[in-house]
Amino acid sequence: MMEWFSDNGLLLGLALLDGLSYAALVFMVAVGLNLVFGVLRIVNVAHGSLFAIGAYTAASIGIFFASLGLPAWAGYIALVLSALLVGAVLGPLIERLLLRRIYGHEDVLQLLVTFALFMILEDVQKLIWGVQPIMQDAPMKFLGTVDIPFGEDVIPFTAYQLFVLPGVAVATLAALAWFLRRTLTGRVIVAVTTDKEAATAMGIDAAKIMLLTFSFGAGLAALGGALASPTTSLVPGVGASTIVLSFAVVATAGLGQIEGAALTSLMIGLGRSIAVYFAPEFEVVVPYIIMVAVLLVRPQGLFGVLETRRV
Amino acid sequence: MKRETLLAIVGALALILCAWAIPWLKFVLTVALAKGIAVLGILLLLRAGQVSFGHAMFLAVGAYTVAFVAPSVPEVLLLLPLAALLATALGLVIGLFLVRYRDIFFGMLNLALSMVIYSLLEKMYAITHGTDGIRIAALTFAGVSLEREVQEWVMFGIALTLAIGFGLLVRAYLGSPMGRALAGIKTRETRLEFMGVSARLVLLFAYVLSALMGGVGGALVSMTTRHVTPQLAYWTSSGELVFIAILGGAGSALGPFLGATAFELVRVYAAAAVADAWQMILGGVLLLVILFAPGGVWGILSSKLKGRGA
Amino acid sequence: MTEAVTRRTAMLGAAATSGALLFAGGNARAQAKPTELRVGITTFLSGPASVFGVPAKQAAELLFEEINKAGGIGGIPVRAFFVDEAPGTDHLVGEYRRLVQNEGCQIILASISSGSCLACTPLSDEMKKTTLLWDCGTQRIFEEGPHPYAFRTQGYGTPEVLAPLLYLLKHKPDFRTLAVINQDYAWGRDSWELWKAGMDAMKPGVRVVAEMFPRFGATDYSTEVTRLLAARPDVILSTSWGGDLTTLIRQSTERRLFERSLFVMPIAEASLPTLGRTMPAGHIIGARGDHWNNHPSPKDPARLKRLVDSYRAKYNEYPIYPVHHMAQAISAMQAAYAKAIAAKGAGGWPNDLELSNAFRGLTFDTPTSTITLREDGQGLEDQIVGLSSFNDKFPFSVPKDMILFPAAMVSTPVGQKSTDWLKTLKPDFVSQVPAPMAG
Amino acid sequence: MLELKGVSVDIAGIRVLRDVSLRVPPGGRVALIGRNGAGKTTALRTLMGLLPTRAGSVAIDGTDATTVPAHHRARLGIGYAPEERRLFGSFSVRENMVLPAQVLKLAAAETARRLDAVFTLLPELRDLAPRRAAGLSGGQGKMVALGRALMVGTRAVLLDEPFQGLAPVLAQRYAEALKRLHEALPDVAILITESNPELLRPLVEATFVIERGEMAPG
Amino acid sequence: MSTPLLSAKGLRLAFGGVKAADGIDLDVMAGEFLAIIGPNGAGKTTFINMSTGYLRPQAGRIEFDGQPILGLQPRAIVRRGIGRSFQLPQLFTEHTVLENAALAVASRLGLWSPLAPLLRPAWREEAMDLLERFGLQGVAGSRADALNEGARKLADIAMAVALQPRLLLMDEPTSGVAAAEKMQIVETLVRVLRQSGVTAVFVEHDMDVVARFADRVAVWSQGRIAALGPPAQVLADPVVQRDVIGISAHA
Repeated sequence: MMEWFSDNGLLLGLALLDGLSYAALVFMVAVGLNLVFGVLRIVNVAHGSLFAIGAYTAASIGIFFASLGLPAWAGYIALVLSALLVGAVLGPLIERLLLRRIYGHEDVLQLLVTFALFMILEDVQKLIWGVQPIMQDAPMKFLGTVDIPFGEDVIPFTAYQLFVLPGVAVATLAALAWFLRRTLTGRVIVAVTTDKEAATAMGIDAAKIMLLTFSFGAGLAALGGALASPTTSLVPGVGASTIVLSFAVVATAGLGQIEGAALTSLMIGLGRSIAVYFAPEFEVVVPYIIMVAVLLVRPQGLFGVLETRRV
Repeated sequence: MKRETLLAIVGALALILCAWAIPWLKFVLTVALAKGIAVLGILLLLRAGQVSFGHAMFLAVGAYTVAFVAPSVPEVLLLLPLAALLATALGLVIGLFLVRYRDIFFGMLNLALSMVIYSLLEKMYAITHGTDGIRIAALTFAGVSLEREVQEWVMFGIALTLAIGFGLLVRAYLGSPMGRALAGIKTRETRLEFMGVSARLVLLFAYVLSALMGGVGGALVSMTTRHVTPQLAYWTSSGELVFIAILGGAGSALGPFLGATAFELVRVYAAAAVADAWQMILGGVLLLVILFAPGGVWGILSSKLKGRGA
Repeated sequence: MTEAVTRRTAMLGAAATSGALLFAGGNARAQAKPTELRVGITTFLSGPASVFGVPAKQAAELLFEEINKAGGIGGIPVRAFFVDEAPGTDHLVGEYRRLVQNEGCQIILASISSGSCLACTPLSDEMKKTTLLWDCGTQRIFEEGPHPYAFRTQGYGTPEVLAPLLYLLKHKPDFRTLAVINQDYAWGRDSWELWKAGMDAMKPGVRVVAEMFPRFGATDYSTEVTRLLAARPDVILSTSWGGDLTTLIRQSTERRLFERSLFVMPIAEASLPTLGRTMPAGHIIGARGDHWNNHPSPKDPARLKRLVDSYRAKYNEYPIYPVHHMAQAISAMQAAYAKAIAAKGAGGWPNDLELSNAFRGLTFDTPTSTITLREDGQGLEDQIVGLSSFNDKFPFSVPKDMILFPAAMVSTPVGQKSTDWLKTLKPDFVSQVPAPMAG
Repeated sequence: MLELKGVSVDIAGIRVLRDVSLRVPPGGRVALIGRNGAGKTTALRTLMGLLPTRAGSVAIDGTDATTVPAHHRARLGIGYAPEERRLFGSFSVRENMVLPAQVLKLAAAETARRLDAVFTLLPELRDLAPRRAAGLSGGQGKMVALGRALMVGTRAVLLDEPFQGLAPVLAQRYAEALKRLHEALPDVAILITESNPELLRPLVEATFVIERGEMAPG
Repeated sequence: MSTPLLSAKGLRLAFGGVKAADGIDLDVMAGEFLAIIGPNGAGKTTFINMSTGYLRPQAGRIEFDGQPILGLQPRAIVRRGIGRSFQLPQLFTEHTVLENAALAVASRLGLWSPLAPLLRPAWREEAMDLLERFGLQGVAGSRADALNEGARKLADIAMAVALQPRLLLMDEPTSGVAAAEKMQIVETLVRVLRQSGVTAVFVEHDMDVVARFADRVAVWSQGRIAALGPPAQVLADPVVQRDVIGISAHA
């Protein structure tokens, strides 16, 4: 055991760094999904599409900015702008036109409505952005790389991956926790989550809160996509693979649990990168194994509250 | 009940007629019937209020059983029961764990396990040929190797027979004490326990039965398409099965077959009409059905028949 | 564009077809000249592989338009029926049947993915329908059994991997360690198996320090890049393509992996326009053929220029190799029909058997060279490999120091399996590699 | 103060209220009696705007409020304590009570004043204030729900079956609190539902009886 | 008297700081009707939940007919002959009342037959017979969620009785029932139970019901049994009157 560590300890350290940035990206997508599920009780399959659209929009805006001759740091504005756009336009549109009609329906119908939306958005995306990979990595390049010592060697990591991704994730987590616990709007969201009708009776406009939450969740998905966009090239289908992963996070975390989503993302991120180093065959199944293992021990998810059945 | 029987007979005849008149539709309809059998399993679980968002894994197990065993035993009449047996065994193992969970956890765990199976099929390249999948050579039926045209008819016939058989089985099951208890899980699970009945066991039985039908459906699909790929187990395939269940309507054992036929036809014609936006059309159809005809095709047909009868 | 098919017309069409079949007795019937030549084309129109599929579809539309403007094939117009490969094989084999039995397609151009090809080719045997494998690369097709109605109008995995390997052995003969990072699917696995067989035969003792097969369609390679940075291999092989490859290259460039190791990327060509100036120079790149934009001595420079220019004019992007592969399949189709019609005499029209016979041994021109279809159906396409570099003419990387590998040299002989043949290669095989092309 | 005029309501396509009329005068104490399923809760939810009417009108303070959205009714000074106490379990008792005042954007001083008034009326809530609502017993929960309703209910409070499931001793205490409430705040109208008419007789001035969704002679 | 049918000794269970059971000792004799009264939160339902395996006490033991039943699953306890009804009736809301009853019959006679219909003649007959005894034959074809509260309570108890228990634990069988119907429901109930020879324990808030129908009364207070005895004696106890019944405003 000790021998294994002295042989592989340094590699393990690198794996941790990689895992952290991956976890950050996973968290950014999963947290929005989790929030939406908490308030609307809808598993939004189209969340992956919102992620993809956020990424594409960010890249398009970034490319547009670059064509205007704006400096490289403007790329960051593009990222935020994309999240705002998706959150403020697409989110309300979907909630108003579609989701609002099916609140309170059977779970399976709600799930399928978003599945249908997912199918539609996949094609819409293709019609708008085409099929050739789109890349806009100015924000990543702008910050350059950081050399991490590795024995006698050094390993360059991008500063974007090392600082921006985990930084934004941690900031999002902290801001969300603060928002939900300390602000009135946050507490109102929690109230609607707990009991929509009781909340309405005390003067809360539940419909508005649901619209707000969904748009916010959509914005978070888009922000996740926007953050991922500088490191990757965008092709059709990026949404489909993202969404299953975030499902796993949500179920493992405990429904509606923000901190749970953070911890689960961390477990998945680290688990995956360790797998890539030492057992690459298992890389893809790591998130699901973690999920099954967690639910075996805690059937309500990591941070989930066991709902007691009244008799 | 009468309406259902009538509709079933008319439907079966219509299928045979279509398959005879339009040769290539025979293939599509065989696949539809096969998927319908698998969707019957989804229907069972829906009756218990549970959505399996990973049921395609049983389809894949059935299909890959055929793919692996066919080179040594290319006999339809042996492969079908074998596929059913293995899917049932997997259903039992997974089910023992899964029936402890409800609602979203049940759905997501099914999804996770199907993704594990998908990943294994994709990763174990040496055995499964990864995403390329495995080609299944021509099979024999009762020891006789058949011409392509005859083989297609035989597969269609088997699928239709099994569809009717499983349809009747599921109908009887849903009306039986176990089936009614299954529906009780949706509304009042605690009562089951206090009647001295293990709700988990009731659900497990349904789950295993649904796995069996998934396996049979998968085996039929593979024998018809004669090529299997891990895509069969991907989450979107599972989503399709749930889609079909709702499209057909969960009100009757006929629903899955109505749904599967409608689904395959819409998909095929949408793909023919707009090859690069067929997904959008399918999504649109799904939305329309949920928003305006939540009873699915069965709901529309049965209310029409009722209106006519009255 | 295909027209919307209503259910009724489909039914009528099918009824008519099946009726005709009953009377005419299938394949051997005398074939009347149809009013149009219907061509079924399967390609990726959605999903990650649509980066290849859509340009190919665009190429087919462009070329069919040109052909019809020039009077069609054998005097009748051609019409394409496109089918999306993305929904999966079970759907595709149904679509293949629809194309043949319902749409009445007389020839099928099948498939990008190996899985699709492996599923469609046996169907071509059963349905006796001539099928051109226009883009898939798997060596298994013709090495595992005969397919009398199937022809591949381009090269395949073995030459496409062997040529870059030979280029590497010539360019950097002293490398000692190698890592591979391929997509986890058939092509990624098969190409590595081919490479490894060839490398072990011609340069034994190379140490493989990492074998990585990230998920197909992966969006993040930072972990893999870290591992490659730590392992410091002399050479990194990647046969990845599409979004996967551009992501890998970008993440690797940013973290200076390209400065530590020499990359060999046998199908980099399709990603180069997307990468633009960010593609590092001096690495080995291939194009699954010889159709580079800066081919120094194409056989028909005017035709190459016309294809590139009209494609650019219509779609506002440079053609990538799937465009050329589609063009090759269409060229082959034109040549075979011409040959078959000539054999029948005036007014005749070939039936399925006669059409497929016309393809066997066919030689047809491409803008850059000629391709001959061997007796097993495999086409012999030359391979050009070079080092990535930049010039003023293109806004993206193009090869320099190009070596043209004649198809016959790098293709497995008929009747042998590629991995077995590659194992028989000797280190001195490298000495047969031609000198770089001038220009 | 509150009035239903010929109101009909459907739930899931089934008519649950038929031509129901009911009047609560300002400061009045009114009981709505009926067995389970008769439509009591539906009547209250209709008054709160939580269900749409099919026919008839709802008036608050003499003006038509049929189409006033549910969340605006709290603003009109109407508090509501649903049958199941439906507290926000993750909040403390104090937070449960303060939230409606915050939602109405009341000034901090006004919120504090109301809270204090409620504590004076229901002294046991003062001790419960820091406890998490999820941990309360049934009787305590009902008290908190009443207190929460009173935080916004400056004109009227609607109490849905407050005595349901309460042991006699607790029911007694709850009834006393209601008496104190009426004495301290005589302007606040009270509408209580109950299945047992005997229980409320000493507390109310008027009684309406509802049977199968229709008003019956009380 | 003979040996007790149900015997609980030293049951203890606390949720957080709240002691729901703080040393409960209780013997239920065969054939008797035992009423449990006490304020909300005193632990009455907890006692039923512990006796039926839904909750597990932290200390103590429970014997049924001389056999320990602690640690058994609820369904195993049901099989041994302890039935229960619920404060909120637990019916299969999407099934008809007849199906509900038939399912209960089936669960006694053979649920695990996946092909024969639930409403086979013998079972249908027994279920109808059961409903008739409870006066529910008129609503046999209605969906369970369409019943009024009184009928629901009866149906709930009928399902427990269908299992032919020797001991029936009823949690507030009359709560939520309109006052006018209350006595009638209890009378029906008592008649059926007496006919079937079922021993009954029931939680009840209505002292009239307790006084009329209970053989013995157990008074619960803060997880303990404060008093136990014949109704006339217990209900007259001034301490019980003050703490449990209250100064009656509505008796």
